[in-house]
Amino acid sequence: MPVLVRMTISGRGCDGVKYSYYPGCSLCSTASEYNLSSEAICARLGIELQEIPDWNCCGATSAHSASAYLSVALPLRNLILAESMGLDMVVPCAACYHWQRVAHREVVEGTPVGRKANEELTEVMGRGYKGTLQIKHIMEVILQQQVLDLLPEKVVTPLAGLKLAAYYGCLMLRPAEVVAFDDPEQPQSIDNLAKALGAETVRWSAKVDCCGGSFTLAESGVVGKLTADIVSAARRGGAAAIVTACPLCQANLDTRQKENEVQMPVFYITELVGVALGMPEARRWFRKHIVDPVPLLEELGLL
Amino acid sequence: MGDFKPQIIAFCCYYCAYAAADVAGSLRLQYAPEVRVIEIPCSGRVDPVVILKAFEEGADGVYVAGCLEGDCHFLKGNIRARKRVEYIQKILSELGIEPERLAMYNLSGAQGDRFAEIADEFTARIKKLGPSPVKVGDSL
Amino acid sequence: MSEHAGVKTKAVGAVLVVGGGIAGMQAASDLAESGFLVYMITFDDSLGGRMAKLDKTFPTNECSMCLLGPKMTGSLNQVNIKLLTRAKLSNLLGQPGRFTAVVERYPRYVDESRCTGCGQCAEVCPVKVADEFNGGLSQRRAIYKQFPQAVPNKFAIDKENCIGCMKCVKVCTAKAIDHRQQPEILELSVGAVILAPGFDSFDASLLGEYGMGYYPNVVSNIQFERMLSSTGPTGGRIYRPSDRKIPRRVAFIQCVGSRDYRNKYGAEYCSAVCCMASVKEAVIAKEHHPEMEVTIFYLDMRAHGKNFDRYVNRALAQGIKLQRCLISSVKEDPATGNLNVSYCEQGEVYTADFDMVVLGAGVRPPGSAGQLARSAGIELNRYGFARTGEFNPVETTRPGVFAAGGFIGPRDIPETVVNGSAAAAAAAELLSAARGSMEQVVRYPREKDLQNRQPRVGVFVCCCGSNIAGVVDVPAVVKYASSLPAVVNAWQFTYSCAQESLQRVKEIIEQYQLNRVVVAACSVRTHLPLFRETLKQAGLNQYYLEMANIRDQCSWVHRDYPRRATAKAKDLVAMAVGKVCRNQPLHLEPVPVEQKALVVGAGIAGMTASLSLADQGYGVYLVERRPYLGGLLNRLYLPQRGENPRDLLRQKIEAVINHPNITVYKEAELTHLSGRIGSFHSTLQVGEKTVHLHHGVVITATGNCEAPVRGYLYGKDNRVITRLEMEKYLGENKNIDRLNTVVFIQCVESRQQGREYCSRTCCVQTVRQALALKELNPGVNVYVLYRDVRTYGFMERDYRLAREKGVIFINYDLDKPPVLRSGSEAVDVDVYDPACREELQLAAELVVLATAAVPSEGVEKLAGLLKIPVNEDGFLVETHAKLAPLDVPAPGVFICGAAHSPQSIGEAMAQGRGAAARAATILSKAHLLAGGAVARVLPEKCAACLTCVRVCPYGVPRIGTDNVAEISAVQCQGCGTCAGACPNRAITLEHYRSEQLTEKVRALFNGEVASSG
Amino acid sequence: MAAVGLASLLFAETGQVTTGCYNCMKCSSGCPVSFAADLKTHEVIRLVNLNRLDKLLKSKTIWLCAFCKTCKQRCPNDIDASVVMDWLKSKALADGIAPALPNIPVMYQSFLQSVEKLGRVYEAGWIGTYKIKTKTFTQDIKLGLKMIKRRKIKLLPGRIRNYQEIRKIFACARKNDNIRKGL
Ligand SMILES: Cc1cc2nc3c(=O)[nH]c(=O)nc-3n(C[C@H](O)[C@H](O)[C@H](O)COP(=O)(O)OP(=O)(O)OC[C@H]3O[C@@H](n4cnc5c(N)ncnc54)[C@H](O)[C@@H]3O)c2cc1C
Ligand SMILES: Cc1cc2nc3c(=O)[nH]c(=O)nc-3n(C[C@H](O)[C@H](O)[C@H](O)COP(=O)(O)OP(=O)(O)OC[C@H]3O[C@@H](n4cnc5c(N)ncnc54)[C@H](O)[C@@H]3O)c2cc1C
Ligand code: SF4
Ligand code: SF4
Ligand code: SF4
Ligand code: SF4
Ligand code: SF4
Ligand code: SF4
Ligand code: SF4
Ligand code: SF4
Repeated sequence: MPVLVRMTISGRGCDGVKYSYYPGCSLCSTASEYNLSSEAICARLGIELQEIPDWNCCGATSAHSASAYLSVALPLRNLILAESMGLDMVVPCAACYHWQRVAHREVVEGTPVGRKANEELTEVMGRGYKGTLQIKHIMEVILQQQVLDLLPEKVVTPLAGLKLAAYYGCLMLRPAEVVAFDDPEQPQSIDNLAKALGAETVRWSAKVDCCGGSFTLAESGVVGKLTADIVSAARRGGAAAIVTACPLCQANLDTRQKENEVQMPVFYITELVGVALGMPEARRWFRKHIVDPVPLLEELGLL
Repeated sequence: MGDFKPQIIAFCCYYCAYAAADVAGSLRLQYAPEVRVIEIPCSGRVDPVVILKAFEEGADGVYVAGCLEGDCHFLKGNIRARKRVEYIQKILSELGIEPERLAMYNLSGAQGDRFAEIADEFTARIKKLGPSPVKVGDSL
Repeated sequence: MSEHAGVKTKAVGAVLVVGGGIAGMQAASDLAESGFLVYMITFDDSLGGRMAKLDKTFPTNECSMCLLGPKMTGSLNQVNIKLLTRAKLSNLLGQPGRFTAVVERYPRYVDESRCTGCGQCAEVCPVKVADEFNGGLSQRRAIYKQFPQAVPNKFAIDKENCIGCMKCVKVCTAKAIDHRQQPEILELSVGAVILAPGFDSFDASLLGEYGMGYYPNVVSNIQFERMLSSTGPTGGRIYRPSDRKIPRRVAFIQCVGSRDYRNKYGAEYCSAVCCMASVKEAVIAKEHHPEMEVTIFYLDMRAHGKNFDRYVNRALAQGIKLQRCLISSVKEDPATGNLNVSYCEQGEVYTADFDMVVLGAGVRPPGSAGQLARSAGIELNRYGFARTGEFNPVETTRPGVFAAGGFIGPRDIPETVVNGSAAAAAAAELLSAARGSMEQVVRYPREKDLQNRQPRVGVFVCCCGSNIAGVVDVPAVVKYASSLPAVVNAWQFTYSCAQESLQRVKEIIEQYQLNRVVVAACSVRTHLPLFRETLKQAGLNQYYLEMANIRDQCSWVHRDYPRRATAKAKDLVAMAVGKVCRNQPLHLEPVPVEQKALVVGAGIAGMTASLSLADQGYGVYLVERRPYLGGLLNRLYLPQRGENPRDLLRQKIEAVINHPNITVYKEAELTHLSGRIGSFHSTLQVGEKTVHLHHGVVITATGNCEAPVRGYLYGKDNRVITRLEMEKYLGENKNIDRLNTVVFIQCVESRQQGREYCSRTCCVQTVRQALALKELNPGVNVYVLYRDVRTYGFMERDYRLAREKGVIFINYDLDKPPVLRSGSEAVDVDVYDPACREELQLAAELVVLATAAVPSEGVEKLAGLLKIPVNEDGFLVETHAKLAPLDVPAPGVFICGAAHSPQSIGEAMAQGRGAAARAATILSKAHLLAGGAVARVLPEKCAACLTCVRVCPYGVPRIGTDNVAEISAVQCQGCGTCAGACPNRAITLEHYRSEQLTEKVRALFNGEVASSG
Repeated sequence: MAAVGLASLLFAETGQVTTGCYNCMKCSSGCPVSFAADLKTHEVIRLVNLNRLDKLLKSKTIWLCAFCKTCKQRCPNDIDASVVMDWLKSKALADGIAPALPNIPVMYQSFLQSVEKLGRVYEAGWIGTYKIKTKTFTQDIKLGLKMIKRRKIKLLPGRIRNYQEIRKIFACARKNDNIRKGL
């Protein structure tokens, strides 16, 4: 980590980097802190996000189980909206990212479902999807070289002393041929970004394990076991907190820790970027967590 | 017995023990300097006369080193050698020479470490046994 | 060979061999020994290839290096093999028979003719980099030797990492280092090219789920081999990289990067060696640490080779656990470094904790394959290996360019050696007209007759720079040596092996009228041939030389005791002097060779061997006891990898019958054989007639047949048939569309008590038959009940195709075989399916039994006649399971085809051709040289006790007409076992006679002064 | 036993070549929910290939699959069992087979109902629906309150502007997918 120089707030930004922004349902409810932090840090880094007007739910964790068609058609509407904005799409939610990319691929590859959905949406919306968009996870956007180059001057509070377990979960990385922006088995992007912020990440093996996703309601027992395994693996790895880039993962890990154990904060990576950029509103994001991360950050002098 | 420097002869098969001694060399493994190697084409070549002659001349210890069992370059020479060594050991004990002064070892041509180990091991054994009774008899 | 006709007259009698692994060396030595000049180029600094990295080899657990060492030095010392290291083929111009090979040679920056391999340079070199030879588990310097036994035993500089500090140059007193060496481009004129660049290992760190490269205690199989090796990074000790503790629980994970259809990292084929490699590594690890618990996670145990199943069964008996389940991922407990593996058994998922995990990483085409293919103008197959035919395994797409070894596809050492020989035969067929035209024959001055002269010994003591002189007091040794009886004088050399020193030795021999020489220097293993050569050039018999190893076995290993090292050096010199005085000149006597072959058995192997030898210009007698040629091939119908066995059969029979060099005897049996290598006399019974033949070699190709079946209602219900019956049925395609359900049962009579081996061809044949069924009748239900599916190598693809087409494979256990009942509509087959934990009832209109392959009838009798050992299964036993798969202990006799072990047609053809190459090393010579260090009988002492007859591993001694033992000098291998065993001391082993050995002993004790000094 | 039926149907509708499976059990040993599954993942694939729809549709496993794609990621034969499970779920609902884990389909349905109505998910609404349908009111009450306090679950629904388009999409889905009851 290079020595960081404290800079005035109005530093250089990534001028001209503009995206259409798809927050998705979770970020408007259970993961609102993810939304707030994503928007805030992008603004600070000079990445312009334009929310897609009138976006709809991508169907995420449920549509596929009922209808393969629906799981493509719902996200496709968002793609069409974004395409008409002429801006590549940024998605913070891993599940939404996954499904938006699936829909894109089905259309571009002209699979039966993709073709059908595009035809019918053309009818419904008066225009179809041409397949010109790039759909990026917010991690990808921050990990672009030009953004990374900015970090040394923008980071005012290097996350020194913060030992993190970087947790990726399922949908951001799998299946590799749809969502590949990192190694599907030993991903490093969150680790790399966390390190670029001055934090330390631990070696652990539960990075890509499944947290139980949407079963938190229907099969809380299953989710309880899976999250317990992940949290305890992080703990054995020596981490003080977990960092994710998925609202489902964060929610499961944050809410389903065993009551009789020391609770481990679970961050969104964007929140940590915010902390490192010295954004005072971070405290507001943390109020939304079930396991309060503030004591840890204060202890380390990061807040 | 402190300055007893035993004289030890090792009959080494060209394909394994002799090769292993070379490997020990290229790895610079240090071992007891008492051993004198005599190269033979196969451990199966050793015959009672040569070994007994060595004791007669004053060797404090003799060992035969051949390939690992099943590995003999000439199929079964090392098995024959082992049998022969066992037979000569019997003769030695009848002659009043400790049969432990004669041994058979098996090692592969890559086992430089084992070669050095054997040299040390056998030298230590002979040092413990002291000079050969043949020799002691001589000096009387 | 028709496409080559016409070039023969102008052909060049030299062959380029690319690759210095075992395949390349085998091809090169077969060719060099049969009259061709060979250029061998290899990327590496040393010969050896992959085998040099292995600790032991399955299924005999023989030390890999012990096998390889003599092979490497042999290749280096063969005058007709010109070895170029750090070289690659960059272009190949011209026609078969007359190519110009453009070879790029990269500098070693070390002059090979000067480097003594002392290693002082490496000691001072400040650069340390990961040692790729040890899988990165240790470090080496920028100037280095790949491995301790490297051949040539010379150092080389890795320029990429060298910082140019020149420390090495300063320390190298041999002045061997030249940092300014430049790459060279050579144009070689050759008649044929053999490509043997081997294969690479799959980089298992690409599959992150297994954690290699992330978790320190996950290693690859090659890294584990290096750990097991006593010259490896851990000196043969197994420990966990994280904490250097001995692992107590070790898991092996199979099929890593093989049999994988999923993404860019996977390979569809089976890597064919990793199952056995893991079993072997497990066995050896357990030998090191008996308390170690080893589990191998696998899917199908591919133990399809000769004696492999036995090996696996022994491993099981030793407590190695085989768990059928491929592993999804390895998890590490970062606190302990332990590794967690989950596996599924009988519908339950268990998690087990291990201290170390070894990944059975598969094989990949050599990294250089693309470049090499472009340069050589050949095509690669879909997997990036050389494209060769099912029935032409060594022929590439470019005539005159052949492939061998791992480059053809994943295979083990014996198969590699077989291909090496087969490729040599292919080249020799093409170039037979030019045989001998480029061969280099060295001429020496007339040998002086010194038989009855008093010994006049000259001793040359080497300093080897400071390698010897740095520890041993060389002048003292020189002084001592010159004081020994019979020694005329002793001389000191800085580097005895330097060209100018050798010249000087010759002059001294002349000047001082020396008749015996002792060189006190390094090892006979590396330097004896060089000094023998010098003696021959000086007109002395080469056996008048002795060496004393005062470097590798003295100065290097007693650094801390210079005085005692000096004493030892003196002793060793005295012993050498003692012996050399007793040495006798030995001469190699030429014995004539009858340049014809007898081939027994006219199956595909025998026919292929006959055609190869006939194309090479030798007469062949082909003996077949049946009234027709082709053996079991007559009963195969279905195409194999696109090639039709019916066409093959027709073509080969036609070629054999029409070949002017081949005489066929049908309905004939060999009844008597006498003579020796180079000159056998045999008697055939041909119908009523008796025929006498005279020939130089025998090739045995008696093949196999289908084992009789007991059980499974065979013979009782005609809806149960054997796999050969099924071939015919499918070939004739009658009523196949009427079938609803067909069940195949695998391993019938194979792999069980009494027949503990795999018949190798049945799994593949079944898959082929199932596919053919599905093709002829897509609606048919096909079930294959198997124990392990052994579609090794590229045949894995057929297995996948069969599944895709809907063939259902059901695994059964030997304890719970399928049960058959005759019903009126169908044969009911009950089988338990572990893949869904249910008993299934299948109603089959046809049940096909995968019957075992057994040796042809009467093979023991023939083997007895030819002195070929037979194993408990009736297959013929080769000299060396690994390096001499086609030779047998009896000199001049070779084996090939299914008589050796069950094998496919293509494999039998490779063996047939390989056996021809082996035979040609004898037939190509008008005379064999016999004698040298061999056993000799003193008839007056022999009591005809038969001891020697019993103990000789090669069956050489026989009791002759005058009732004393006779040992044929041509056949004797010189092991000395008989000499050691003879109770009457009637046998001497020349050059190692008892008085020579005792003289060494005596000299040691006469030199008591030295020892104590 | 006709072995080809179900597998070919699945291939036609999902593109999954289930017959490619060689029973290596990687999927099962890596599946995060296998500890709770009655049929292990590879057994599901095997039963598809053996044409055993009856047993499959009654299993818990098809509902339990978390769609994590671990199996798909590592299957050497490139089989996506999660897609197979989805297909079987839909089939079970379409065929009116009582789900072995009834809460899960209700959860999916509640979620989708919300999407169909509003174009987006309305957490309080769909969770409420789910709880009423599954009679699991008391479960996770404490957690729910925490979420509401932190403004993580909004109590009032919002609807997208062109919600009609979403309804049409659902209509198309009903028309296209043969699994109407599932929606
Ligand atoms: C882990 C493991 C364990 C094994 N254990 C056993 C065992 O116990 N028993 C057994 O029978 N088999 C075993 N095998 C298989 C055995 O290693 C191979 O069968 C054998 O080494 C193949 O020999 P080769 O000569 O074809 O290739 P290699 O040994 O790979 O030699 C190829 C040579 O060619 C050189 N080369 C490559 N490309 C070029 C080029 N373009 N130009 C010039 N030179 C080139 C290379 O440098 C190398 O020296 C094992 C394999 C593995 C991976
Ligand atoms: C049941 C079965 C099914 C097979 N299916 C396949 C397959 O589908 N695909 C495949 O690639 N391979 C298959 N094989 C292997 C195939 O048989 C061999 O690869 C091939 O036939 C071996 O050729 P060969 O010349 O070594 O032996 P064989 O073909 O057996 O020929 C040996 C010949 O030697 C003769 N002979 C034997 N003893 C004597 C004697 N004492 N004197 C004179 N002549 C003698 C025999 O009469 C015979 O003609 C199968 C083998 C078996 C047993
Ligand atoms: S002779 Fe020179 S180059 Fe060769 S090993 Fe010795 S120091 Fe190195
Ligand atoms: S010049 Fe290069 S090889 Fe020689 S010592 Fe220096 S770094 Fe090593
Ligand atoms: S089945 Fe084939 S690829 Fe898999 S480990 Fe065994 S030999 Fe290697
Ligand atoms: S002959 Fe002498 S100089 Fe040459 S390598 Fe041997 S000991 Fe060294
Ligand atoms: S069926 Fe044949 S090839 Fe397959 S495992 Fe059994 S004996 Fe071996
Ligand atoms: S020396 Fe060996 S090979 Fe020769 S006859 Fe004696 S025992 Fe046989
Ligand atoms: S991982 Fe794939 S091939 Fe293996 S059992 Fe599962 S579905 Fe079959
Ligand atoms: S997708 Fe379903 S079946 Fe596959 S591993 Fe995940 S939970 Fe198991």
